[in-house]
Amino acid sequence: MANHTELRVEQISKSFPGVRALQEVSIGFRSGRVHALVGENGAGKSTLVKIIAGVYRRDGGSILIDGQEVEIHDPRMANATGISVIHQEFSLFPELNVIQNLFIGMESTHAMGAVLDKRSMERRAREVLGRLGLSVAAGRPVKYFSVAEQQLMEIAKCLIRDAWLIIMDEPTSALSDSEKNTLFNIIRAMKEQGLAILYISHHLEEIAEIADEVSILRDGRLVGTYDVGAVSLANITNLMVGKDIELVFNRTRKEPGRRVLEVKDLAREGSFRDISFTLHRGEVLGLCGLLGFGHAEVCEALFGLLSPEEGTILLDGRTAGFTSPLEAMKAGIMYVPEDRKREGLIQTMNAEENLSLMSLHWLSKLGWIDLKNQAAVARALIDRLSIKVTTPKQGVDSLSGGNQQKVVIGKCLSRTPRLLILNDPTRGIDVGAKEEIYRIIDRLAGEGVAIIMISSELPEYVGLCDRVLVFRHGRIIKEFAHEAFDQNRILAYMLGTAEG
Amino acid sequence: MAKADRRRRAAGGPFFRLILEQYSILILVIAASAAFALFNPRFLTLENLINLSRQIVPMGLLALGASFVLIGGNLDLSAGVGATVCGAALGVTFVVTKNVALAFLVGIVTGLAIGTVNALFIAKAGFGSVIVTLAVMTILQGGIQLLLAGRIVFLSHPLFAFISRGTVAGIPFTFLVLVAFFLLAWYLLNQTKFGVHLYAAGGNRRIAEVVGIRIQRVHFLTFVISGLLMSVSGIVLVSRLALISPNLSGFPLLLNGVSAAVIGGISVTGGRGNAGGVFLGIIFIGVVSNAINFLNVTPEAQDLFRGLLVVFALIFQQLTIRRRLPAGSASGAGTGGAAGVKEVKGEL
Amino acid sequence: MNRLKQTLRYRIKLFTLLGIVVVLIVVFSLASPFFLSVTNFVNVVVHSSILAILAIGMTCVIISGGLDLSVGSIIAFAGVVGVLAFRQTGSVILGLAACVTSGGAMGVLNGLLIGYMGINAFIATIATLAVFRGATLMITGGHTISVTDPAFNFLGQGQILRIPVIIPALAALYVLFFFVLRRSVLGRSLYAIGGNARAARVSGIRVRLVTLGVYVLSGTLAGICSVYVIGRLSSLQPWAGLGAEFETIVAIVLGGINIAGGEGDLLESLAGVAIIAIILNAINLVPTIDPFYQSVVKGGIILAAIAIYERFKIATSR
Amino acid sequence: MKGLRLVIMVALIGLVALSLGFARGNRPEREGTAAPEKPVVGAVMVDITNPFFVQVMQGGNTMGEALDVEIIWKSSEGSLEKQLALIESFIEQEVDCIWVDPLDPEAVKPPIRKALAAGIPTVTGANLVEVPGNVSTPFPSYDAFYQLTGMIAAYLGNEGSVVYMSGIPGNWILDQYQAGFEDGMKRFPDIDILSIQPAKMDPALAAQIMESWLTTYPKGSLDAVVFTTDPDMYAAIEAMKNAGRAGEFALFSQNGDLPAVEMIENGENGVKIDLLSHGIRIGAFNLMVAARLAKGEKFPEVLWFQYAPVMTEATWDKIVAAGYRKDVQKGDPFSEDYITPERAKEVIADAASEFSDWQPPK
Repeated sequence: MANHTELRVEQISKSFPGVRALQEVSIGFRSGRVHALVGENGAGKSTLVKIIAGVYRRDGGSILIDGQEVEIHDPRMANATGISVIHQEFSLFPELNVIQNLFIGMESTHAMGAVLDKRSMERRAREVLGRLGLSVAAGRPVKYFSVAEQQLMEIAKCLIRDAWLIIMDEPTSALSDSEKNTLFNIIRAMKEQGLAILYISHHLEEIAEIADEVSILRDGRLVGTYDVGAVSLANITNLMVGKDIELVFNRTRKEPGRRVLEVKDLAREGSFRDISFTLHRGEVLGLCGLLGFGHAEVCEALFGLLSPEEGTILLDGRTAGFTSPLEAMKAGIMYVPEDRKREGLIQTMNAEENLSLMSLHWLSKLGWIDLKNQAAVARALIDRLSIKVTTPKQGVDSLSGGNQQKVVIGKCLSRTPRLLILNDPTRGIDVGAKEEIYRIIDRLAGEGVAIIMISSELPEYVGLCDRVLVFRHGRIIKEFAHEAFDQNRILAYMLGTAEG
Repeated sequence: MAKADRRRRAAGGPFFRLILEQYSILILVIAASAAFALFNPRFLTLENLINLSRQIVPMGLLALGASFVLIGGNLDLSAGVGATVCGAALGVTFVVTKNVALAFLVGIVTGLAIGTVNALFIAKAGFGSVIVTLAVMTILQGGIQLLLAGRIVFLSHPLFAFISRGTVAGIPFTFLVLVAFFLLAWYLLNQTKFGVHLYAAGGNRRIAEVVGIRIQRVHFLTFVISGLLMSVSGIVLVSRLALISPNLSGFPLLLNGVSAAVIGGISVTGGRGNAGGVFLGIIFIGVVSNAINFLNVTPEAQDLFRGLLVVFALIFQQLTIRRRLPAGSASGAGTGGAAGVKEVKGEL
Repeated sequence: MNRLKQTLRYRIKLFTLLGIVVVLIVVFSLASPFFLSVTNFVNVVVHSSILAILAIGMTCVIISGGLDLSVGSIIAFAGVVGVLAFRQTGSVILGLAACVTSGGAMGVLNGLLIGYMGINAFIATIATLAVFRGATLMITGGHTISVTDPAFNFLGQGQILRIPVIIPALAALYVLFFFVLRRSVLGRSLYAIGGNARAARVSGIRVRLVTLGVYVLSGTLAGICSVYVIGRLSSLQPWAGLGAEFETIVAIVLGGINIAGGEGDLLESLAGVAIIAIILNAINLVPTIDPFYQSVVKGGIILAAIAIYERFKIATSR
Repeated sequence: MKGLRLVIMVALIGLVALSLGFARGNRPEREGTAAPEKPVVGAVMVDITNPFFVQVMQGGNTMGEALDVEIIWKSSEGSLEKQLALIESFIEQEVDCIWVDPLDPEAVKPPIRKALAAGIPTVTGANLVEVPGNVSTPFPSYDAFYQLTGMIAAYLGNEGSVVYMSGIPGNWILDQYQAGFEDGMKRFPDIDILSIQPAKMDPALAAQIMESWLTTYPKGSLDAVVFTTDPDMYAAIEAMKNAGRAGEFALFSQNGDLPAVEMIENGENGVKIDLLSHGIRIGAFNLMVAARLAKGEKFPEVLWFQYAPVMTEATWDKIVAAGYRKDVQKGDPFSEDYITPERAKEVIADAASEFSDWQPPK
C-alpha cells in the first residue's frame, strides 16, 4: 500500500508575530518506521505537523516526497498525497455515523460525484475496521462509542485515505493502558505494511516502546535525530530541556497531620460503590485506575460536580455533601479539572480574570469585585507559580500549555485550600513544566494541604503520593502505602492481573 | 475497557433513545389532534384534513428551507418576507406581461437571487447570518412596497386556480409538491455528499475544514436552497389567495416554520436533525393553527394559545431528546471540539 | 502583546463606530436643514430611549451567550400588569413596582426554559414572545387602556430644567451597568459563562442561576421600558414594543459585539444604539426620503456597517 | 482585499438606496420645505404597507395638486412610538400643517398639543382626538356598521346566522367597526353570530379562517359573511371558490374598492353591500382640510367623514321592503341612503372634485 518511501522536510522555517516557531528544520520520515517527535511545549512540534498537514504555509524551506519537491496548500491536498493526521482532539462528528465519519471529505460516489455509493463504502469500512479488530454497528452515530473505539476509528480514517504517512499527536492521552497496548499492536502492524508513522508524545517510555527513531526539537530548532536504541530516555529529556535534570520528583515526606477528609460507603449508580477512605493534613493520596473505573467520578463527587446516591463525606468531622462546586469551594475544597480547554480555562478572559475566577466570592464585597485586591491576588499567584506572562492582562489563549495549566492550578490557590483535588495536573505539558508542578504539589503538602491526585502516568503516583488507592470497575480493590509502592504491582491490580 | 464500555452502552440504551427522539414529535402530533378532535369532532373530517394539508404548504416549504440553513449552523430570517417578495415579483410580471410561464420564472429567479445575495454575504464574506438576513429582510420589506406600489394585484389564470384548488387523486396538488420537496430533501441529506458535508459543516466547522470540506460552498448552497424554497412557498401562497397584497405577512410564516423545524428535532446550533422530523414538526404547527380557527378560540386568546402550545412542545421535545454522551467520566477528550461544547451546553 | 492587540482592536472598533456616526451626521445634515439642532438632538435621544434601555439588558444576555427576543412583548405585558395593579390599588407606587417586577417575573420564565430546561435561547424566547403578546391581547381584549396619571406621564413626558426625565435616567442606567459588567461578580460571571459555560461551572459559578438572573435582568429592564412607554403614550398599547427586540439586536451587532458571547462592552452597544437612532431620526427628518424607501435605506446602511466591520475583522460569527 | 471590495460594494448599495430616496422624492427641489410660496403639509400615516393608506396617499396627492400644496408623507410602520417621533420631527421642520392618522386617539394628544403650541394647525383623521384647536375628521365606523347590521338583518329577513371577520385586535378604528356590528346585531335576536375571527389585515389568514368556517358550517347552516375590509373578502372568496361554494352566502364589507364594487355590479360571489369609504376619498378629504388650515382657514373642531353604502337598486328595494330603517345613534354615517355601483365608480374616479369646495354642514 505504501506508494512512497520517504517524506523529507528541508530547512523548514516558520514564524508568527513575535515568535520564530521553526528555524531551518530538516527531518526525514521513512515508510516502515515509527518516527517519534519530542520537545517541550512551544518547541515547534505542532507547527511542523501543521505545515506537513497543509494547515500552515511555511515561510522557508521545502517538502520533498521521494526526492521531488511538493506543495501542500491545504489539508485536502495533504490527504491526496497520502498524509493523514490524528489530532489529540478527535476529528469525529458525534452526530454522524461511523461510515460517514470514516469517509468524510472523500466519500466514494457515483452519478457525477454527487450521490453516495453507500454499498462500496460500507464494504471498505467493514474491511478496514476488521483489520483493526473493531466490529461495530457502522450505521450508528459515533457519539455512542467509547473513547478507545473512537481512537481506532480515527486510525481507520487514515487507512481508508490510503495514507502512507500517519501523524499521531498524543494518541494515548485519553487511553487506558490496555487500550494503549492494543493501539501499539496496531501501530506495529501498520509499520509492517510499510506505513510511515510520525508519533508525537510526552510519554518518553511510550517512545522507547514503540518508536524506531526520535527527533528532538528545542525552541524551534532540531536538536537531532537518533535511533531510539542509541539514546537513553534520560538524554532525550536532557536534550529536550537543554539542561540536566537529575531528580524529577523531589518529594519531602513527613508524618501526615490530623484527619481532614473521611469518606464512608460512597456509591453512585454506574460510576462507583462502597468507596471509603480517609485523608490527613499534608497527605498526598493517589487514586488510580483505568478510564471509567470511577476514581475520576469520586473526585467530581467530592467537589459537588456529581451527586453520590449513598454514603457520607465527612470534612473535619462534619458531614458535607456538596450539591454545587461553590459550596465545596466555600468549605475549602479546590479542584483542578482534567481537561484544561473544556473545564479549566475561559479562553476569552485574560490570566488575571481566570486566576481570580474561583475567588470571586471573597474578592468581592456586596457583589462588587475589588479590582485592586484581584490584581494583587493574581500577581501573587503568578510569582508563586512562576507563570510566564508578559502582563497579568495577557489573554490565556496565547499562553503555552504548561503556563495555562499553572493558571488552572493557580485558580485554586488564591487561598490555601483545605483539600486540593488534582485530576491529571500534568496532562500534555512538557517536562520542565511538569517538574515545577511537582514542586508546587510538594510545597502545598508541606503547608498542610490535603491532596488527592489522579495521573495518567504511574511514575507520578510513585514519585508524589503517600498512599495510592487502586480502583477497578467502580470499587477500591487495593491500597498501597508509600513504602509498598511498586509500579508493576499497581499496574497489575489496575489491569486485574494481580491476585487478591 | 470492555467492561467500562458495556456499562456505557447499558446506561446509554442508544437505540431506545433514538426511537424516542424520532417519535416524541409524532406522539405530540397525535396527542394534539386527538385533543382537538375531542373538542370538535369535525376537526378530523376528511374535509378539514384536506384544508390542513393545504394550509401547511407555504409554512412547510419555509420550514424545510430553514432546516437546511439551520443544519449548516446558520439562520435565514429573510425567507419569510422573501417568499412574499417572490410572490409579488411573480404577480407583477404576470399582470404586466400576462405570460404565466415568464411570471413563474421571474418568481423563482427572484428567490434564487435573494438566496444568492445572502450566500454571498454569509458564506463567501463570512458575515453573521442573523444580522445579514435581518438586514436583507428589511430591504425586502421595502422591495415589496416598491414592486406593488402598495396596490393589490389580482391573479386570474387557470394555472393559479389549479395550484390553488387542484387535486391529484383527491390529494391537494400543493401538498404533493410539499411531499415531493421533503422526499428530495431527505435524499439530499442522506444519500448525497452534500448532505454529509452539510451535517459536518454545521456540527463542527473547524474539523470540517481540516478534513477538507469546502464549507463556503456547502453554506452557499444551503442559502440558495432556502432561496428556491422561499420562491416556491411564495408562489403557492399567492396562488392560494389569487391575489398579492403588500400587507401579506411572510415573517410570522417563517417564525412558525423555524419553530416547526426545531420542534421536529433540528438543532439551532447546527449539525443535527432530519427531514422526517421537520415534516412532523410542520404538521404539529399546522394542526395547532388550524385548530385555533376551527375551535373558535376567541380572537384575543389565539396568540396565547399558539404560544403556550409551542412552549409545551419545546419542553416535551427537550425532555425526550438526549443531549449528553452516555455515562462515563469527564474524560470527554474523545467527543471532540464543538460537539463536546454542545453536549455540555445541554447538560448545564 | 496579545492583550495589547486586543485593546488596539477594541480602540479601532470604537473609532470605526465613531467614524460611522460622524459620516451619518454629515450626510444627513446635508440632506436636512433641521438635523443639526439641540432640540433635534434631544428628540434623537428621546425617540431611541426604549431601544437604549433594552440594549443594556440584551448586551448582558448576549455576553452570556444567549438571546432574548421576548423583550418587546414583555414591555406590553408588564405594562398590562402594572396598569391593572394601578387600577386596582389606585397606588402609583404599586403600579410602577408591578410593571418592573412583573417584567422580571417574565424573565424568570425565560430563564427557567433556557437555564434549567436547556432550550436554545433563540427558539425559547421566540415562543415566549408569542405567549406574552398573547396574554396581553387576552387581558386587554386588544384594547388600549388610557393612563392619565400625572406620575406616569411625568416619567414619560416630564422635564427637569427643560431636559426630558428619561435622559438622566438613561445616563444613570448606563453608568450603573457599565460598572456592573466591568467590576461586579454578576458581570464577571456573565463573561465566564459566555466564554466557556462548563469551565465556569467547574470554577464554582452557578451557571443556571446566573443564566436565570440575566434573563430576569433583561425582563426587568423591559419592565422599566413599559413604565416609560405608558407614560410617554399616556396609555397602554397592546402592541407596544412590537419588533423592538430585533431592532435592539441590530443595534448591538452594529456595535460590533459578537453574538457568540463571552465578549463585548456596553460602550459598543451604546454606539450601535446611537447609529440606529440617528438613521431613524434622519429618515423622519429628510423630507425627500420616500416612505417606500425607508426600509431599503435602513437595510442598506446596516449591511454597509457590517461590511466595514468585516474590513476591520470586528463583527464575527452568528 | 475581498473585504475592501465588499465595503465598496455595500457602501454603494447604501448610497444607491439613499440617492434613489432623494430621486423618488415627492418634489424635485431638495429643501422644498424651505420654499415659502408653497404651504407644506406633513402627513403621518399609520402604515403604508396597507393598500388602504396607499389609496389615501393617492387621494391626498390629487387634492394636493388641486389646492397647490406640498405634502411630505411619512409612515409610522404601525408603531405608536414611531408615530409620535414623526409628529415631533414635523414640528421640528416647522411645516404649515400636520395631518395625523392616529394609531391611538389618547396617545397622540401630547405631541398634538405640542404642535398647536408651536403654532402649527393639526388634523387628526379617522377618530376623535379632543384637543382644543385640533380638527378631527372621525370616521363614523361605529355607526356605519351599526347601520350595516340593520341592512344585513333586513336582507336576511331578520333571521339566520352570520360570521364576522374582524380586523386587528387593538386597532381603534377596526375595533369600532366590530363594536358597531355587535351592538347593532343585538337588535336582531333571531340572527346569531356564529363566530368572530380576526384576519389581522392578513389575506393569508383571512383565507385560512374562511376555510375553517366552510368546514365547520356545511351548506345551509350559514347565511352571510361580514368583512371589515375588502382585501380580506377577496382572499375569503378565493377560499370559497376552492371549496366550490362561492356565491352561497351573502357578503358584506367595507372600503368600496373597485373590484368589490364591480362584483356588486355584476352580482358575483354574492357580494351584496360594500360601504364606500375608500382611501382615495379619505385622503382627498383630509388633505383638503389640512391644506385649507395651512392657508389659515378655520374649521369647526369635529368634521365627520361620511360613507355611502354601495348596492344595486334591487338590493335597496329588497331591504327597504323588508323594513330597513336608518336609526341614527351618534351621527349619520352616510352621505346618501345608498349609491349604485356605477355612481360609486365615478366618485372614486375624481375624489378631488367631490371635496374641493366642500363646506362643513351648518
